[in-house]
Amino acid sequence: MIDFGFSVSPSSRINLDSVDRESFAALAKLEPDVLKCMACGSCSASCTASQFEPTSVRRAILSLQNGQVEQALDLLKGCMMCGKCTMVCPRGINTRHLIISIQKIYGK
Amino acid sequence: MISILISAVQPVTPEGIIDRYPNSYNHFVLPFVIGISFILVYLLIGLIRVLYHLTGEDRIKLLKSLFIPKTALKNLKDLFCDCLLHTKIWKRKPLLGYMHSAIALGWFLLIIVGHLEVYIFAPRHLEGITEGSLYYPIFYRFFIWINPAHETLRGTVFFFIMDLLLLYVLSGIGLAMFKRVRSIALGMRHTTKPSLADRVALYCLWAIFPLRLLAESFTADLSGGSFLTKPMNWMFKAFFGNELNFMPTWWAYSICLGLFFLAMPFSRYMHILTEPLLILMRNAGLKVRKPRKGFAEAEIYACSSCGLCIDACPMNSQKKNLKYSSVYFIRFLRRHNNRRINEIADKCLMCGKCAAICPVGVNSPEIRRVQRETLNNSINYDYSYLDSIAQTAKPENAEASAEGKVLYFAGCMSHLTPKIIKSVESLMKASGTEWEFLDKDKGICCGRPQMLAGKTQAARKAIQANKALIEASGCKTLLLSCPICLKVFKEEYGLKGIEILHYTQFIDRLAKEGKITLEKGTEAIVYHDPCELGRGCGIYNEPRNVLSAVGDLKKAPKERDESVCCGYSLGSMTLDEKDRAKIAEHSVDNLMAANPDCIVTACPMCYRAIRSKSPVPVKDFAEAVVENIKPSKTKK
Amino acid sequence: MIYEGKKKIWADYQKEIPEDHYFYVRSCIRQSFFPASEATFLDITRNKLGKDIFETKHHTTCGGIAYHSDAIPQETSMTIIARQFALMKKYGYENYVCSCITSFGLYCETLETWREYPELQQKIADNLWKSCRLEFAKPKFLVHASDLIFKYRMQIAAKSKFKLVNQKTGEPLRVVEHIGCHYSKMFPSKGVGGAEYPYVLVGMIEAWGGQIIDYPERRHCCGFGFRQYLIKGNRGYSVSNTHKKFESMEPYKPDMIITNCPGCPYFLDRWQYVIAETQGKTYGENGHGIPVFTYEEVAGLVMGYDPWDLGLQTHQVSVEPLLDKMGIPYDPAKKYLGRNGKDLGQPGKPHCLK
Amino acid sequence: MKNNILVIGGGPAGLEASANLKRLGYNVILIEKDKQLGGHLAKWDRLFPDGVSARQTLNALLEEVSGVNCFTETQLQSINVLDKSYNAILSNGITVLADAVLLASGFDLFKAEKKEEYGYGIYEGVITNADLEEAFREKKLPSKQPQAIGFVHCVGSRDEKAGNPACSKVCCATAVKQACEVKEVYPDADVYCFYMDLRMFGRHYEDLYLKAQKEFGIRFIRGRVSEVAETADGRLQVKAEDTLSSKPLRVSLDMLVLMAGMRPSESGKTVGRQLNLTTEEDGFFSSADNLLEIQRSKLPGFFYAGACTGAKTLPDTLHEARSAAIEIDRYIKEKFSEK
Repeated sequence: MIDFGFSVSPSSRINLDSVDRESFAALAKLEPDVLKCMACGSCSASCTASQFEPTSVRRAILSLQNGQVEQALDLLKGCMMCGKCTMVCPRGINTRHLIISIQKIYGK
Repeated sequence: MISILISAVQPVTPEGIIDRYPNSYNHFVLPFVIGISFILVYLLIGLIRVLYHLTGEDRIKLLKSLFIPKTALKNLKDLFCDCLLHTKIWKRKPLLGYMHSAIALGWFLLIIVGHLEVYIFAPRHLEGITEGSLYYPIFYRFFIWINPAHETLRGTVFFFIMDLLLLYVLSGIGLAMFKRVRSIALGMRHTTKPSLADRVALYCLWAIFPLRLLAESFTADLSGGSFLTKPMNWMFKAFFGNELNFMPTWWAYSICLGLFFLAMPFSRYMHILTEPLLILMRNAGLKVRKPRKGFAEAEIYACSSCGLCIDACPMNSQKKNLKYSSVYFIRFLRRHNNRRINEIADKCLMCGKCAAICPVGVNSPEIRRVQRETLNNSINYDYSYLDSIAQTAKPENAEASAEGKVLYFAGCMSHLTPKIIKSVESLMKASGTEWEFLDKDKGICCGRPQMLAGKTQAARKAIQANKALIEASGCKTLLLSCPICLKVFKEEYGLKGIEILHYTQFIDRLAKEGKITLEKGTEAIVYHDPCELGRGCGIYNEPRNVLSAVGDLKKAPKERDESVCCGYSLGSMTLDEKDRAKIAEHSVDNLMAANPDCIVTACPMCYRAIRSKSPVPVKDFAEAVVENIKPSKTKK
Repeated sequence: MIYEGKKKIWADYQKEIPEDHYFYVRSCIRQSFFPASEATFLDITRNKLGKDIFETKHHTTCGGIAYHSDAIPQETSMTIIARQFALMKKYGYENYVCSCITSFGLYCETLETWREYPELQQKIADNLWKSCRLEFAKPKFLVHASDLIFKYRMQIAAKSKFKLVNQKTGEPLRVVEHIGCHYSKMFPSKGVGGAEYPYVLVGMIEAWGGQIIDYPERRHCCGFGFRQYLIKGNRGYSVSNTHKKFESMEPYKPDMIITNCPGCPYFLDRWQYVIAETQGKTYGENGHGIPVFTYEEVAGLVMGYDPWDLGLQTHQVSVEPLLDKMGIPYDPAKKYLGRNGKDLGQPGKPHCLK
Repeated sequence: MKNNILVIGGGPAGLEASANLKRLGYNVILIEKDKQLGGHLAKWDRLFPDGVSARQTLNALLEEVSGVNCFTETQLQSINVLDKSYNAILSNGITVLADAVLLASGFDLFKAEKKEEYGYGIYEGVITNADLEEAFREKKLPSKQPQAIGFVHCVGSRDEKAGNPACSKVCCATAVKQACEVKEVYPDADVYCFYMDLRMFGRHYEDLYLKAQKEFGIRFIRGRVSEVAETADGRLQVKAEDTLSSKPLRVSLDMLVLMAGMRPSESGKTVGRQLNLTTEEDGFFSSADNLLEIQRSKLPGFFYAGACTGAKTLPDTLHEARSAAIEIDRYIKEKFSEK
């Protein structure tokens, strides 16, 4: 192998063909509310932890739908479970249970 | 107490009392002996199991508590009131209380007095197993022949007492039978479905005392009797003629007793024997550490499956949620049904009402929390962002003037209800209180929501960070507007030298100290007890003191420790929005029964929940107070 | 794939290409890297087909590379272009054919800009007069050299000695066509067949017996992207683009790639070597790469030119397997001999790419 | 004598207006260029938001026009403005002297093949909303279970390059409705909707959206499809940006449904040219006033109803048809009462 000082960089493209559908289906069974998100962002805006650490239920759901599991877990690891997102969610998503369910299904 | 009694009545050797059977044995005692032996061995093993699963620390704590006079006295009182008298049930449902005390106290006294009788009249039979000490006092009336010519006054008194006690028990049994048929008449809407063992034990229990009555009546002319047994004896004689008919009834009596004891460990009636242990452990200050072992096991077996918690549970405003009640949770724990255990553990609102009304005092929400812990505590989290905060917070940097200041911590939820924060701010101004606002810009969660989710480890991290900030502030009073925070601050923070106050307490104190003067309005107010404030921290009176000075305080049908959760508690992990809304409606219905002009509550969560369903204005506690502060003349 | 649907679109994007009399301008890159391609173009059109293609040594670069690399302002490049057009006029031509896609795109852009902003055109005309004393002119027809080969594709087919067919199996060769981005993406109507399904190379392949491959990333850039390559720090981006294209065409097992742009054959060819050396991956058969050709080279092969006269020895990816497939005879010994028969010396062999 | 009213266009607007004008006592002449009445409604299967049958809805409209002079397969040959009325020569040779004319020429669906990058007419699996409705209606959906199906919103709408900067109003709800219907047929398929904004403005539309998410698990991706290509195994490779995560996205589908938007109808344009009717930038006819006189044109006695003045939902179209009837009645009474 020759070092040219540059090389092929990994693609950042989302490939929906390779998303782990089984895990997501298991998640939707455990907490069906995951399907209800309409990406309004209220959760991230009110989040207690997001003042310190990038934390967003909205983006975590999206990441899982896009097959970016690591990113989803990263977006939830700082969650303090305070429940503000549950209170502000206009679709009434049970975000606390959703977060725990995501961590249980996808976490190591 | 019993020993005093015994010493007062010295044993005698009465002449007219003769064992009808020289070796004091008859085959019919066998079922009973088998049953009682089984239950005693089972109890012993169970006790060892429970003690074994306790941590070493807890075991020592338990042992010590037995010798601390204050705890020992409390133990005695609780044992008598809870196990025998059933005062808790009396308070809520007198008829049900009478039923329980009739059976429990009546039976207990029958045993004690029976033994006393044997001790006085046939002391030899208490001397050892070989003398029949296991069964003799129970079947005393069978083995003895009393010469009517020698009947003493003392004997007659005992006959009378024993018949009276039997009648007492029978009245309880009668009520129990009636309850089975018409439970609603005794004030219970829902009751549990008994299992097979429950049924066996139940029917045996029902049969034991009528059979005892029959058996003792058959032998009443030989062994003596009183107003109950004697007339029955005459009647039987008149009908049956042959006095040897009494054998089948004694057999039946013994079999029922034996069966009852055999079925007991597998039935709800195990609570009779477990409750005393639970009382001792609880009074020793033990806590649930594992959901199925040690203290929790004692709680599980102490559950009487009475089902009082079914009606109490706020989730049951919808029929479909009946299955999530504590009684079923405990039942599944006993049966090791893990799927259902987790489902129920996660669903619960943790409002604590079931524990508050439980006659046995089983704190099932705590078991549920620990059950959640077993699954959720190991979930990854990363609060490393809190480290720098905790490190920079240094007590030595605090201003000296801070000591006299009040430190206000609004908490996450209060930040969603700015009205509460605004009201607290106005209150501070009006009362001239010097204060600091800890989480004005960036707040850290108090840790209670993590605890409720079973993420105890994570909670500790948040607690640590907040604790460092509070200690670094130098303030000696911590003021909270959120009861969720209050509970965890009180129980888990260990803030030494810092007084933790909920704003209901603080305002009550300000009013009492004259720092604010309240103006009594004409509004009819009903106060909603937030779960975490009332049942969680025992604060019922302070808010009521203040509110009655502010308006016309009405009573809701269910209030104080029976208050109905608003439904939005962070305790529940899996209740969905629709179910929560239904509970909120139910909670509001209860409050609206008082026909108030406005509802006041003292929790940001309840405030939001009730406001969404209430037909009348809903006010936060501080808001209601601030609206009614008389402007001070001395200040601008 | 519904072929009729494509035909419909092609029918919408017909481009008028005059038969004869062109003023020809070369490409900076091509005359450096593929000089034989332009030579072949002139040989085919002038000598084989007898067309009037005029070329003057006075023409210069169009300034495109400098323009797209932000090195010169637009007005400068426009004045350069105006000079080229003026030369065309001076030599009595009104049809302009350029060898370079970058130039073609820039000419189109410039002509459109002049049409939209006549005052700018006037200014450029003044600049031209001031600087060169040349009379401002615009071509009547502007075509790219590939348009012209497209136009002559049937005439070439009629004179062909070989077809784009696997001699052994009789199957048509599987050909990937790659169109330079600036050919029709900016002005779809200026390209044969439009921007989505350009027909210019497809027409040649079909006429010469090959089978076209429609792979998902066919629209993707070759990876050159001017400053993406010109600045070394960006080259990873450039090669990643190419990598994506090859990954996408791989399942179709293409036999060859045909291009109509100066940069594309260079990058599609050379980056195969870089990908092989950094990723250990090759895309052709048996560890070979996929050979990449200009349209003139393909026309030359079809017409029976000697492969080494077409300059195929300068390719990174070896062309021999394809020549074998098509049944084109070649003398391996002459591969690295110059036109005068002198040994040019042999390049080093890559580690990975055969 | 009854006044003659000429209604051009036999779609929902024309039918509803004719029925109401007839009821008001006018002699209505309805012309329709197609073989059958009903316009696009006749080609649809079910209607959002409740999924009622288009056929039944159309039948209800048709019942009301019995007694109206309907000429199908008839177009307007020429039309002249006379002093007080219009002289129209129809393609069937009949001449109508109309006291008022109502133009209900509706819309044409955007020609999806114009969005070349989507490959309509080139890739097998790419169809339009109308094709899907036809497949539902004729029960001709492919029997082979597709693994994944996509819906592209705003095809030929909100797209200046496609010549229509405006929103076509009905596509979002239609796409969500069709996504649910498709999922009902193929429960195991993954269904994606590529949208830019979800414009679920009407009553029950949002419920439809929630149902699509919660009950049908339809994935909504915020981003316009940029290009479609065919993969080696004959599937469709679709590229878009997931704008909510700012990342390019790729997915392989078996069926891609293009939600073709509304363009002014060609037949309407022909009428417009004859009378020099003004149009707005979007190509639809301009009303006398966009708030108060939507049904009126700048020509006295010439009225509009329905989608000829811009994209409309079916209920909107029917409302306009009724208002147009009232407007025409008012016009006739004012103009001809002094007679």
